[in-house]
Amino acid sequence: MKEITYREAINEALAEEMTRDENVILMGEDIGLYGGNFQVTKDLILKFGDNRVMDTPVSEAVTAGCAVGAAMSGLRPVIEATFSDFVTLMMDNLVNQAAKIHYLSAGEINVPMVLRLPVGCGTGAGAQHSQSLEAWMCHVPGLKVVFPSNPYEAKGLLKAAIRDDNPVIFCEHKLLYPTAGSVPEEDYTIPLSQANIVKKGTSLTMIAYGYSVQKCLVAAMQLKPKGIDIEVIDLRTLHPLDEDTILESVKKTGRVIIVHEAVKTGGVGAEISALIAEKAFSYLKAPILRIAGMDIPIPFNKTMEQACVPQILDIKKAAERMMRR
Amino acid sequence: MKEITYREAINEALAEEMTRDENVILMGEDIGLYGGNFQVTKDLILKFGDNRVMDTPVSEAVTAGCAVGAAMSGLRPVIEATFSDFVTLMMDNLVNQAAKIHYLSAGEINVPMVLRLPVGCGTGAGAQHSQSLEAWMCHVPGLKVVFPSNPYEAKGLLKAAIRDDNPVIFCEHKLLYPTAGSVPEEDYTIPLSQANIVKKGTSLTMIAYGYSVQKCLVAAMQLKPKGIDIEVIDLRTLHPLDEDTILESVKKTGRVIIVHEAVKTGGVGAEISALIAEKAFSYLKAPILRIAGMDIPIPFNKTMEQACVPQILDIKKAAERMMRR
Amino acid sequence: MSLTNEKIIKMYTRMVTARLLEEMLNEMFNEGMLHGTTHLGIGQEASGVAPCMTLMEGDKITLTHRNHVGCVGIGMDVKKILAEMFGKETGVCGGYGGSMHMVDYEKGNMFASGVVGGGLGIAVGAALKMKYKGEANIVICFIGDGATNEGMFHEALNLASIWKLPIVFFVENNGYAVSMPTYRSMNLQNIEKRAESYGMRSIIVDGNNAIDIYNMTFSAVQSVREGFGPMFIESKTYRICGHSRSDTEQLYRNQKEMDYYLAKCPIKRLEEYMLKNNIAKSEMLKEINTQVMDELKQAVLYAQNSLEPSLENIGKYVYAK
Amino acid sequence: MSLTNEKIIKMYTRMVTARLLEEMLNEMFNEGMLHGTTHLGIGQEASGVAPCMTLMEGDKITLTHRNHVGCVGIGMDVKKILAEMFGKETGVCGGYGGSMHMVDYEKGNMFASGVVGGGLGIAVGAALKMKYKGEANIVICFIGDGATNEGMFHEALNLASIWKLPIVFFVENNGYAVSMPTYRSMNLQNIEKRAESYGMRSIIVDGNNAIDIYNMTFSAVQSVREGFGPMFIESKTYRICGHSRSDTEQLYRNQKEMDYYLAKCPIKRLEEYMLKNNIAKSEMLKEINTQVMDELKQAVLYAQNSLEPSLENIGKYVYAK
Ligand SMILES: Cc1ncc(C[n+]2csc(CCOP(=O)(O)OP(=O)(O)O)c2C)c(N)n1
Ligand SMILES: Cc1ncc(C[n+]2csc(CCOP(=O)(O)OP(=O)(O)O)c2C)c(N)n1
Ligand SMILES: [Mg+2]
Ligand SMILES: [Mg+2]
Repeated sequence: MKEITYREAINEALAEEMTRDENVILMGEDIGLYGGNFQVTKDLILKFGDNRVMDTPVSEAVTAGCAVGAAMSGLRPVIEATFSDFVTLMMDNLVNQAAKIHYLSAGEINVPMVLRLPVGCGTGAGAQHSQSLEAWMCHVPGLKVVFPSNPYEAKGLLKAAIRDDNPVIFCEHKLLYPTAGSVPEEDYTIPLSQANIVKKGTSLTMIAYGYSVQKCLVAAMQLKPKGIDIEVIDLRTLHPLDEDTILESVKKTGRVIIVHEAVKTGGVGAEISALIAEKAFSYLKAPILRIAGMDIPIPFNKTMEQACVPQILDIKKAAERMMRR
Repeated sequence: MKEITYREAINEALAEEMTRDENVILMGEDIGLYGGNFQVTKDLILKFGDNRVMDTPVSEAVTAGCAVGAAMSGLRPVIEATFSDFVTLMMDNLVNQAAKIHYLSAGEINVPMVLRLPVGCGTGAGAQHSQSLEAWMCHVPGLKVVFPSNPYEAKGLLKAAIRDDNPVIFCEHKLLYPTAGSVPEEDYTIPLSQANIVKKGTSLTMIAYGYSVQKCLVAAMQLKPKGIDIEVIDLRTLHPLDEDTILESVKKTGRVIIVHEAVKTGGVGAEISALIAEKAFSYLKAPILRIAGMDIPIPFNKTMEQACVPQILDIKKAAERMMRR
Repeated sequence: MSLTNEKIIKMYTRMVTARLLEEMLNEMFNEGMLHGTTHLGIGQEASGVAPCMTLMEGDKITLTHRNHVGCVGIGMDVKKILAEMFGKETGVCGGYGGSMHMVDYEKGNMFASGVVGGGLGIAVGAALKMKYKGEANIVICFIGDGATNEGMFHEALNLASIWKLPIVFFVENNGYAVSMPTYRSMNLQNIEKRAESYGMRSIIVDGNNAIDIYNMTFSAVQSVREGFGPMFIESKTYRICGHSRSDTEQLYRNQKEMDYYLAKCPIKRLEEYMLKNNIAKSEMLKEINTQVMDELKQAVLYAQNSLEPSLENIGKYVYAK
Repeated sequence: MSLTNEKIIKMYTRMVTARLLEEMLNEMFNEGMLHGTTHLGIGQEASGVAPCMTLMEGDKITLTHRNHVGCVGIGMDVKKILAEMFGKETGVCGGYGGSMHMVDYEKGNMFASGVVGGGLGIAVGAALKMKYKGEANIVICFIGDGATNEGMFHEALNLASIWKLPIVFFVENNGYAVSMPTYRSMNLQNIEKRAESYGMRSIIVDGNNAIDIYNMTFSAVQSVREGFGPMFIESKTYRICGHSRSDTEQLYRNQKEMDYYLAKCPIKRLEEYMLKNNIAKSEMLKEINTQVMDELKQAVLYAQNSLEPSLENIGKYVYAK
């Protein structure tokens, strides 16, 4: 094992997959010499050359479209959007092309591509550079959506995503990039659509993904002395969901809090809540809570920016309130 | 009162609002002489001229963007996408511009525009021309989303949408266009964010919108003789939701089935279910069910196309099952 | 690969196949035999077929909502095309796709996208793979005049140009995007002009003259194949039929214009050329027409007798395993 | 509205204000006094200010992520700009927007979009309203070289052209889109060429020469105002500072190139012009610099002393009432 950052973990996953399979290529804005907007692809152009690490013009739509066509032809393109907010410019190619071509060709054609999206707020970048839009993608059959919560997860999940034969949206939280964690020396992957119980517990189930997992873990640790024993599930893959792990945990604890940074209304938490309300209803001891982003654009002002997404204190309070019921 | 079709009701709403307010203009592909892809804007160009009914090139992105700019400047543009599937090409202008400008200008600038979207399957138009993508828009603070279920609703809601000072996504189900209903002779509007109980009932609450409301009503009528007395709620506005009407009904009946044609995972039904599971949990007598579109692209084959969205029989079966519990 | 008589006859046969197929589809729609909608390419047979005749094994094309002519042009099986129109399991998309999404990867048709401009990125990506792998193949990306007003057009041509990809953008300018005449949708005499924005070479061809299209596309394809970077071809043609099934009134154009183009029918013109240059006698042409008609009738029977896809498989192809 | 001495002095003052403001911002970021990120326009003061000087009451501009120079150019209050940088209630966006979204409708700045190309549609829509209402106003849409590779650029220019809208697309070609040099992002000598794709008139200006920019933009604006349809201006300039706060290494360019452009500093050049043509004496220029600096220091104090927006209002402006 070694300690590396989330950013490095992603960089390593890319490098190792590119070494393993010459069909893996990278495309995106400033991913070459510049190293990527968040320095995730640093030095890869030196290792693999500019025919495998390709700077694109500011043309998100065709970058996505080109990835679709290359993937249909047998390559395994991994593309980067500079901010997940610009997925708005790629939607047609993702939703109407990438997600549907396997189906429309009755299984003949695969579209093995990965779109890497830096997600989330906390950097003061304002309303157009801070959104968490992953819920849209989870509403699109044919797409897979992955969101790792730490370096180990990031590396293993990205490798699995690259090897997957479907279009995968790979979300990365910007605030996680500099955070470090242990990662094995040897090659490993983490299967998609398999959630992870990061902390066992009996009092209530917290379901989260990405950066929120870290916050839930801290909250859980801080609540332990108070006799609240929280089970924390890291979803890892948001679509298609690992229903079994979720439902089993809920059946055990009977209490659920779902946590994410994305806007509450219509977020991934809604789907998870609905899933539970349909399939584990009789096990529930309390209302299902969602602690999620406020229904507002992300404000620039720092205090407001922090206030509009769940912080550890919000999560703790919600858990305590729920246990008091 | 008079009998007109959903298509005519929308046409009348447009004509009346254009007569009332010269700031109302229309833009879209083939909306002029051609009368619109679904003939909704028929003859409006003859009445109002081509400076108010403007054919656009096949350029969805700038059509949306142009509407944003015109709306910021004081016009009230109503634009049409030929199929809601092409909203994929407008997402940036809707989400990153239209929805955020009022907020980013601290309330100084309004964006009073309407985007009309023909939604849904049943016409054999295939996977890229049959989707129901309204859930995406409900995940965007700053946008409003409306989906009328009959001619009366269509006319009153569209007029309200045009008079609203926010960007409104106005969904129209293609299969409703030729269906007729009673509409008052005189001017009227239906307030946004106000749901409508179309049928009172005590056994269970069905929550639906658009074409699905019609299906629920038939199901409810057919189940009445069996002693199942269904309350049918037409959401009308999907975002922001009328929480009160939903919660009150659920508190009364204790049973909920949510019906929509959009893909189940991450659909509007998830949000409604989550809302109820959080705020009316203790009133529930049964799991919250969602009867929704299958998690697949819409297939061309007619039998499959019908099978992949809820039909009256599916709704009835679900209600009967729920009542047997 | 010059234009041998044999090839001309093959091209002619495919153009006739496309025409008769589409006339048949039109009738079947009118009789309510088919579900959904369709966009016919009647009048555009030279534009759709001739470029395909210049291709070799491993080359690819991408098509649009108006794709039947191209499907026939690239040599797809009419039985499977018709079966797809009927939504049958034996169709090219197994019944999942329908008229707008005909695909046959092996035959070279990567995908037909019903989103205007939807094929542009795909075509660029396919060309990228060919260049990356050092293959001698090329892509022809078919689009309409209307599609050249989409943002994707701009981005795709620019990317293809700066990356020097082996791709030909073949624009079938048929005068209209639904009801919008090309001259109203852009402030330009020739769409070809747009290639200059990308530093891309371009030519204009008479889109109703199969021989010319073949020859000019052939040399364009050759130069692209040799690595000189992408090319742009504007093929000036005309849509004889309505835009789609629902385009009945056609108030946006007049009979005079239609008559003018009816007289320029690409099939008639190719027949005249073949007769004049002794490539075929009129009996042979008749024979071809008869044979094609027989084949199509067989194909309709095949389609009708094919099975519906099994409902059980409705979700089978959402994800690759 | 010819270029009077008074106007030149005003233009100079604004250019100096922009420069000193941005140098100050840069320092404050380095000292950790400011949250978020920013994109400075140091070196582009002529390009950003001169076009604004040609405008009259009711005209509008749209800006980009790199908008401070334009904000000063259009006459926005530096106090409110700085307050916005500090996220304060008194900021132009009430603290909701930040560096990338400066807006002041009354002053003429409709919106600054941080999405590259995000202002294009908005500008076109504003111009549509002016034409529809028969107003004598026009819009200047500022964008960068990188933005001309976005699909929106293509669609917006085409629409403006076929609708003959009163709009000037002013491209500040500063040589780079982040690390991507313009010559690598397109196969073109001059971006100006792209205007031809839309049948749009175009000119190239020396983006570091304020007088030239003013004069040429002024005549373009006049002709647009008179109803002759949109125009396109490519202003060749250079970004002296890094792309954004995080662009530190700048491996993508070399010192020689930077030195070349440093020597072409638009402010120095305007000073030389003013001195040579007796528009101002060097004492006056010094005086202006001192005054501007004072004003900016005051503005910083104002910003620092302003209140944070109230947390209660965090959701107040999501919807208009
Ligand atoms: C993105 C998108 N916008 C609108 C449509 C509706 N539509 C279908 S075909 C068409 C016209 C396309 O014109 P052109 O590219 O010239 O092709 P043609 O139909 O003439 O073959 C339009 C607007 C669509 N399918 N996709
Ligand atoms: C749609 C979109 N893509 C990518 C980015 C990230 N980004 C910010 S500025 C920039 C470069 C823009 O270049 P240009 O238009 O030349 O403007 P400049 O920065 O040179 O002023 C990029 C790629 C963005 N903000 N928006
Ligand atoms: Mg056309
Ligand atoms: Mg630039």
